[in-house]
Amino acid sequence: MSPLVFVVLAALTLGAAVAVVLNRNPVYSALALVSTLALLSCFFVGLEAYLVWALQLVVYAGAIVVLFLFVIMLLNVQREESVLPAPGVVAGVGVGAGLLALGVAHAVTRAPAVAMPAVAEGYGSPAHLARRLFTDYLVPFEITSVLLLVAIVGAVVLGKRRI
Amino acid sequence: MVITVPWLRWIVLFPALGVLLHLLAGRRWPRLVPWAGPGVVGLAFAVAVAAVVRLAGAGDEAALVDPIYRWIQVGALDVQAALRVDWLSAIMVLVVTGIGFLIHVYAVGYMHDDPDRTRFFVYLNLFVTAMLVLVLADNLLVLFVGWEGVGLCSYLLIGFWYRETANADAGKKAFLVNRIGDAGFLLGLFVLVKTLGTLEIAAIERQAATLAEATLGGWPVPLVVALLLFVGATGKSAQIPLYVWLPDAMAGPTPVSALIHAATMVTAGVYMIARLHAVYALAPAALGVVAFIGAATALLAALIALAQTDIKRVLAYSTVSQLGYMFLGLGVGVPGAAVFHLVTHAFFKGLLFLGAGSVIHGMGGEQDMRKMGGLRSHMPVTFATMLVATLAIAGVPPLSGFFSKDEILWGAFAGPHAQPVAGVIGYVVAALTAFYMGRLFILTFLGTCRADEHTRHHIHESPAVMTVPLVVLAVLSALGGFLPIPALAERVVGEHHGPHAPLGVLALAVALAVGGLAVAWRFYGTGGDLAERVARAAGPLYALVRDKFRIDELYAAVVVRPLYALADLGARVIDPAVIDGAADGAAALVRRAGERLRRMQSGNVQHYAALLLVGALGLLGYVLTR
Amino acid sequence: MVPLSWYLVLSAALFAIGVAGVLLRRNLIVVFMAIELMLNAVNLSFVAFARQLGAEDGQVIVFFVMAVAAAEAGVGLAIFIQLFRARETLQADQVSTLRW
Amino acid sequence: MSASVANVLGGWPAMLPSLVVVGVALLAMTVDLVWRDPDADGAAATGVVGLGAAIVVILSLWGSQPVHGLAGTLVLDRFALFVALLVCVAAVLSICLSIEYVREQLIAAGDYYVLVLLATSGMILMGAAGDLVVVFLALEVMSVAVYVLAGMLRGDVRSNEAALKYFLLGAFASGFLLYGIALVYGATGSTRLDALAEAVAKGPAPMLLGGVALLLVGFGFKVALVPFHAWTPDVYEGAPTSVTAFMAVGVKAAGFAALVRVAAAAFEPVTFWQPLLWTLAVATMTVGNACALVQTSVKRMLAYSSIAHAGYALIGLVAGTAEGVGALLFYLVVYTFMNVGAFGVLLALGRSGERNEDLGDLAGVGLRHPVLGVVMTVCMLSLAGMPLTAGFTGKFYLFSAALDAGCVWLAVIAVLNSLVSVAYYLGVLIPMYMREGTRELVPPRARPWLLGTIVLAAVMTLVLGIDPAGTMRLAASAAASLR
Amino acid sequence: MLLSLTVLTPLIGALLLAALPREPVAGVRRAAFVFSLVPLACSLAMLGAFAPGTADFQLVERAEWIPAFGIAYHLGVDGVSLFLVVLTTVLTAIVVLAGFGDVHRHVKEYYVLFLVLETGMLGALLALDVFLFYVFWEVMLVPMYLLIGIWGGARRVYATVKFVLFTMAGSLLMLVAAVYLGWKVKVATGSWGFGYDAILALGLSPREQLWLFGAFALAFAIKVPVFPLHTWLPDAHTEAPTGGSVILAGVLLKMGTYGFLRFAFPFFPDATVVTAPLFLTLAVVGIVYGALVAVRQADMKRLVAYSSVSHLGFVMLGLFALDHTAGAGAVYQMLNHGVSTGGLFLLVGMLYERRHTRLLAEFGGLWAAVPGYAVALLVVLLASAGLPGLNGFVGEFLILAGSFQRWPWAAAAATSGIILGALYLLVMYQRVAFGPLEREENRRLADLDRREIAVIVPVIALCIAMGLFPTPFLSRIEPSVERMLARVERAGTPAAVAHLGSPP
Repeated sequence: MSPLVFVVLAALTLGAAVAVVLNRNPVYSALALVSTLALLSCFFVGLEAYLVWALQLVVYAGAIVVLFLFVIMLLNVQREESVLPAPGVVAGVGVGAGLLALGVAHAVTRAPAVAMPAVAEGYGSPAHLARRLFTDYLVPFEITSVLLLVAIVGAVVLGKRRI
Repeated sequence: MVITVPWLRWIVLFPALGVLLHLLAGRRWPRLVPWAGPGVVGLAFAVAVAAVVRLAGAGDEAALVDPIYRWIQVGALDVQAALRVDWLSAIMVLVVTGIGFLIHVYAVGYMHDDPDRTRFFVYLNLFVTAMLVLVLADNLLVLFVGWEGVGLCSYLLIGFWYRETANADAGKKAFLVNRIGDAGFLLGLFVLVKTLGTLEIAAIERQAATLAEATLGGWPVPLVVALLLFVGATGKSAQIPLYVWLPDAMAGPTPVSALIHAATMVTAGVYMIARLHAVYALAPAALGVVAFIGAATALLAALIALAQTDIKRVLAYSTVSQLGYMFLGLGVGVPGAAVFHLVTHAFFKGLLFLGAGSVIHGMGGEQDMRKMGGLRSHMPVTFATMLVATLAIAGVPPLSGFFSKDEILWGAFAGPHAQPVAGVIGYVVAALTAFYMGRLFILTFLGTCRADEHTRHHIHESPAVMTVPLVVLAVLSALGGFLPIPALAERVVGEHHGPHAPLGVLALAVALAVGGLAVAWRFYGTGGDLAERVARAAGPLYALVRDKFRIDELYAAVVVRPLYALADLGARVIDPAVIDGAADGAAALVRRAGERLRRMQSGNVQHYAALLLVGALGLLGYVLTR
Repeated sequence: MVPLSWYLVLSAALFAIGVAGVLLRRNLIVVFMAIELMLNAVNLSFVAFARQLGAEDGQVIVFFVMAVAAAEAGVGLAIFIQLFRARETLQADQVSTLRW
Repeated sequence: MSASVANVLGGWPAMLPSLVVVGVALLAMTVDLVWRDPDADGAAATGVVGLGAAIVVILSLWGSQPVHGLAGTLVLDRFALFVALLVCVAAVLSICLSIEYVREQLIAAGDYYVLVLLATSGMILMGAAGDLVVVFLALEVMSVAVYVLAGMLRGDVRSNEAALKYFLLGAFASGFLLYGIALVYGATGSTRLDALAEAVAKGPAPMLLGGVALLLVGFGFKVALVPFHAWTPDVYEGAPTSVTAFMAVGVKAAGFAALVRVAAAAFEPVTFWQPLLWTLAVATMTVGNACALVQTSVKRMLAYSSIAHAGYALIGLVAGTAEGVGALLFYLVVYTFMNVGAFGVLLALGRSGERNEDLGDLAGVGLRHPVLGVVMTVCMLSLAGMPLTAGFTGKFYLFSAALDAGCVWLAVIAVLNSLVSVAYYLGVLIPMYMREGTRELVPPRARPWLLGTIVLAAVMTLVLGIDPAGTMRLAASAAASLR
Repeated sequence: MLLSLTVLTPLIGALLLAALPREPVAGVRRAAFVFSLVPLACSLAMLGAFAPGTADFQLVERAEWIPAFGIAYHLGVDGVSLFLVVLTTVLTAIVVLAGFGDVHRHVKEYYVLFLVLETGMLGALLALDVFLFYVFWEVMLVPMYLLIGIWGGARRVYATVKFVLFTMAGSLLMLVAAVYLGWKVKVATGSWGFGYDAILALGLSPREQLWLFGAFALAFAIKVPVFPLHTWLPDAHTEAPTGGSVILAGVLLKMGTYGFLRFAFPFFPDATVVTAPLFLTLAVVGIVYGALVAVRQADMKRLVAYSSVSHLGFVMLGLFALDHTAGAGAVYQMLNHGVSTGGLFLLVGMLYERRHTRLLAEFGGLWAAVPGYAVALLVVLLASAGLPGLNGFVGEFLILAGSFQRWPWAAAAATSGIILGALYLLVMYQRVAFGPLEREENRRLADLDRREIAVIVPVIALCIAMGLFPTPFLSRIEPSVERMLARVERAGTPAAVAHLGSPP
């Protein structure tokens, strides 16, 4: 990915992210979120993570955000009277979040900026990923199944009207 | 030579058993009390006489000792509860048990109708027990047991008629003032323990040399000890500045006044100093203090006595005054004379009090001399015995007071530590004594009766059980001057053979006594209003004397009220406000911090998230800047 | 080629925007969206690191993160629905019965 | 680099405890489906029996050699077993505590027990994790289950609010945790804890340190360290009391287990981390105690007190020694029993549909219901750290570790905090014993499970206070297995 | 075995009592009394088995408790603790008997707590392991907290919370210090240890000594209580039920002074020597201050409570004089105070049972109504005031005479306390017993009944016996006191003191 493309994409991504936060209407926020996720997936392509790219679009942007939209619609949530709290609070949060970003950025950029090395053949391919997933990451994978079970039980328990 | 005599303890035990007997059986068999009360004292007297006989047979320097048991032993301090009879304590023990017995007998009559008679005899027996411990003690700590014990009994007996708050107050005052003295006494003991490691009187005498050299914080120990012990003596024997309790102590029943506040307890200080003459001999300066305090007390009390109208109060101040004489004697180095006066004073002052009691008894409780008069005809025995006593105390020869007083006064000029100024005061006091005693006697017995009709009707002579002791004491008061007391006492307290008083001096003393009585007669016996005129002429001075120089008020202002103010400061300010304030304040601080922190818990989930962010920033900041 | 650090800085910025969104927005669903933003920012870091290291672990982890996100979304949205049923609101600042 | 599936599975026993518990959860779910009993006692019974079996399994593994199985993602050492044992016991106690409560509150009973069991499996995995991803996922399993549990009183807005707050903040904190994992991954090239330890040994790198700091945020949230504690009082107060008990004992223990695992790998050198942990510990215990002091709701007070106790427990990590970790583990055990007892008494005070958690609701209970009184007294004394109760031996162990590590002032601050805590713990006894109360209670005998559980908790609190030596030995050997 | 029996029989009694039914109350009371007699018998057997003339710990028992920390169940008795143990068992039995009259609510619980309390007190007195001591020390606290809080007066909650917080404020720091000592043993020997001898064998630097002494001393000073840490005492005493007050004054306060002598002095001799002037000053201030404030109290219990402050000031003076005459006197005075102040509280309690007030203003002239009571009150008051021939005097005299050896000014100032002591006690006595009997309620008062006589006669007998025959006590106390002070005396050399000034 060339620097120019990166910068443009990054700007768009950040803009979309800010739109998620600043948009008055939750539906628009959700749409901005979809945009952000989609834009992010472009970086995954740039990083040669094709499977992740696909999943990002399908699972994340597709399934999860749709779930959001669904709930928003279901609950018919009104738009907020004002998007943001008092300017002082906003400034404070801005400073805090900025400091966080700066701090993390400071930490991660202290390492010498070397160009990314070339990767082996098949990097990011489903086969490779699957192999890792079922060997080194077998336990996490299994735990994920438990997690999803918990989520199902939980969502059912909380969601259903009568026991 | 010290002889072990294991039965000496019975002198103390008999009265103690009396206490127990009265406590246990007094309520069930009240008729036992009038017999047992004096009886046990009589038994003690008998044992004491036996002891004296034994002592007399053992040579001049001998002493009888009864080592009963080891009381306290810690480290080097070893306190034996032992009794010791030498000639000094022998004299005292005879006085205590002998006069004690007479007064017990008298009390049987005096307290005949009192519902609390049993309690009275419990106290009285207890007093005799304690007093005997005091005089027989071989060890200063044991002596102190008796010393405080008599104080306690004094407290109880003064407040015997406890329903009157004033009586209870007087008892309390007596105990507290005595305690002040006792604190001094204790300090003296501590110094002795520190210096010598013992409180055994004989051992202290043996180690006099060590004592003489010792210093405490730069002060010679003998001086310190002598003065501290003297503080104790001023309390017990009612000397300046601690005499104030004794006049109030007259609130007790009259036999008590006679026994405790005239004959025995109040002389404990005199006895103690005589007992420790070896220590005082090492501190001439202390002796000087003793002499002057004694003289000053004698004068002050005599002056106050001039203007009192309560018959017992006059006698009380007279007692204070006479005790002053004794201290004067001790101070000028004639302890034998002091002890002599102690004994004769016990006779005639005991008699005076008992006589006064008889008068009060006869007058139905009246104590104001202004409402008496002309009792001679109603109470002949009392009148006669009181006359003897008055002449004795006034110093009219050849009655006992003449001899003992003279020895002291002459000692002031010719004694080993002569204090002529004090001696002069002594002579002045002698004249004053004759005057106020004459006044008392005249107002009470002579002239016409000033009591109201009802009282006058009931005036009667006391029963034999009361008058017989009066007569016995009158005989003693009259003839006591011929007892060889000084010689006997000096076997213990060290001989003093100064020249006898020259005839001129004796004549002066007699003249002062007779003169005092004569002036009293002129004032009160001739029916004129001279007394009132003199009083009016003296004006405020008279009021000051009548109000006892306002010493009580002075003490209240200088000691009592500041003390209570301090106590209030503690009770109302320091404890609740300062200390608890600090503790509660700390608690409140934590609480307030909790309240403040709790307000951070606003309930808004985003605030919590913000807090979390702050924490994350803090952690990041820490790790990235370290 | 863009160096790793660019991705990481972008990731940090995204994360910060997400954090800001969590703190600022009143609508709880949007708040939750902001949390999704944070997760995605982290995902970017994972993938970038994976690329830098030449190993796929980072990508595998992203799968797990997605699963977690899905699980959380399921439960979280159920909680929101319950909340809305009870209170007729999804405003963060109106849910403060429990406090102090 | 990548191993074959067969190789990976060679270390399967490392999964055994959690597998058993997951299996029990599934069995319970099945039982609940088959046996259509609204009270779902079948599920509860399955849970209790199954957890009992899990405990047997755990104990049988105690003597075996440590297993680093499944490509190093799971570790079966004594530490893991100890944590597994602890959370299983906590889960059993929580279930027994809940039986009558669940029945009375008309909670979806089968799901309740299933979620407790699934959360327990997550907790076991947290203690056994050898990889940060496992830590993260296990933590999510536990958390998601507990979010739901917190909101299970469906008609109760407070329960819902608790679930909401816990969920939102939990997800938020998970983001930080995940970011921390990402940075650690970036710095070390792996998410394995042993790789992390190796990287740390090489010297401090900013990215690594930043990552560990963010990890600490995530764990700090779970164990409720100040300033990541703010959710605790609200969630504890709002959640169903039986769930609060489970959170207090289980979630906290598992959070600490994971924290200790990570700390063992990452907190080197000790001198670098000690001031930070010191500050966290002091802030946590102080804020917790100060706030607890001014509460009038016993439940909320216990919530703040759980914050304070997290501060005490952290002392074990501040010490940075095996002894300290042993003390921490022992303290977690102690804390489990005394908290179960305390929350159990609150449950016993409750009647269906009423919240009976204020100090005033305790009036006169101590003398009218001596069993409740004695249990509450024992638990409060233990929480306050009075001798002959477990709380005292636990604190003693912690203080000894702190002094051994030279942290004298930390111990002093901790005891000053204890003094504050004495005020409110013993304050609970004031209404219980020193005021008259007339409120009718459900007689404790009517709830045999609850009664039995709290009595057991009180007895254990006393046993651990009087004869702690055996459990201390277990904790010490568990701590020793970490390095 | 004997010591364990003494310590544990009350606890066993408490458990048995707890298992008994609540009703009939009379049966519960009788059972409690019997249970209180068992430890009394054990302690008397211990007294018989005690060999006088040696300073060592006797009848020692030891068993491992928490081996990982070298903590042992280690009991032993010496002259310092011997009579305090007997005092505890005697007072508990008396208090149980006294409780027949004034405890009518929750009788069973009352006695259960008392017996538990007794175990705590006995254990603290006999423990030779610092950890064990601390355990028993705290065990005392809880029953007393409840005793005051449940059976106390109107302000009982305030009083009992204050009591607990004050006490805990000190004792928690002592815990840290104790753990530090255990750790020092580990540093020195390789394994943790809290044994008495092991800690004595430590070579603590002077600076450490000062800190540790400070922690121990704070705990003990609050318990004593030393001015200005005493304000919990009047409240606790006033609000506590009679039995609580008796035990509080009779035994609990002694735990502080006992702790100084048993632990603080021998463990930290240099620090003891250095801080002695401070504590002497506080002791003297306490003597005078307590007595003065007592004078102004309107409530009898409060008055007696402040008198305790004053009396315990004497004990502190005796201890910090660091002289074995004074030390023996101090230990003796602990016993005396236990007997006489315990007796005072019993008597005040008897009055309270009858009139439900303790205000001095409500009384007066009681001698006429209840002469037996008045006599008993007089004797006990006088014992408390230190009248020679009664017990208080021996202790006070030894303390003052002993402390005068080295600290004449302190002793002299303290002597003023005996004047003030007489003042407040006589004020109290006068207001109660003397004066006119005006109030109708007071006129109808019943004199002591048989049970009350059985309660108070042992107290009076002890007052007299201990006043007249102190030697059997002192001969057992003194060698042990000497042993406790021996290290301090060695430390008191100028070289050691100079050494203390230097940095560690």
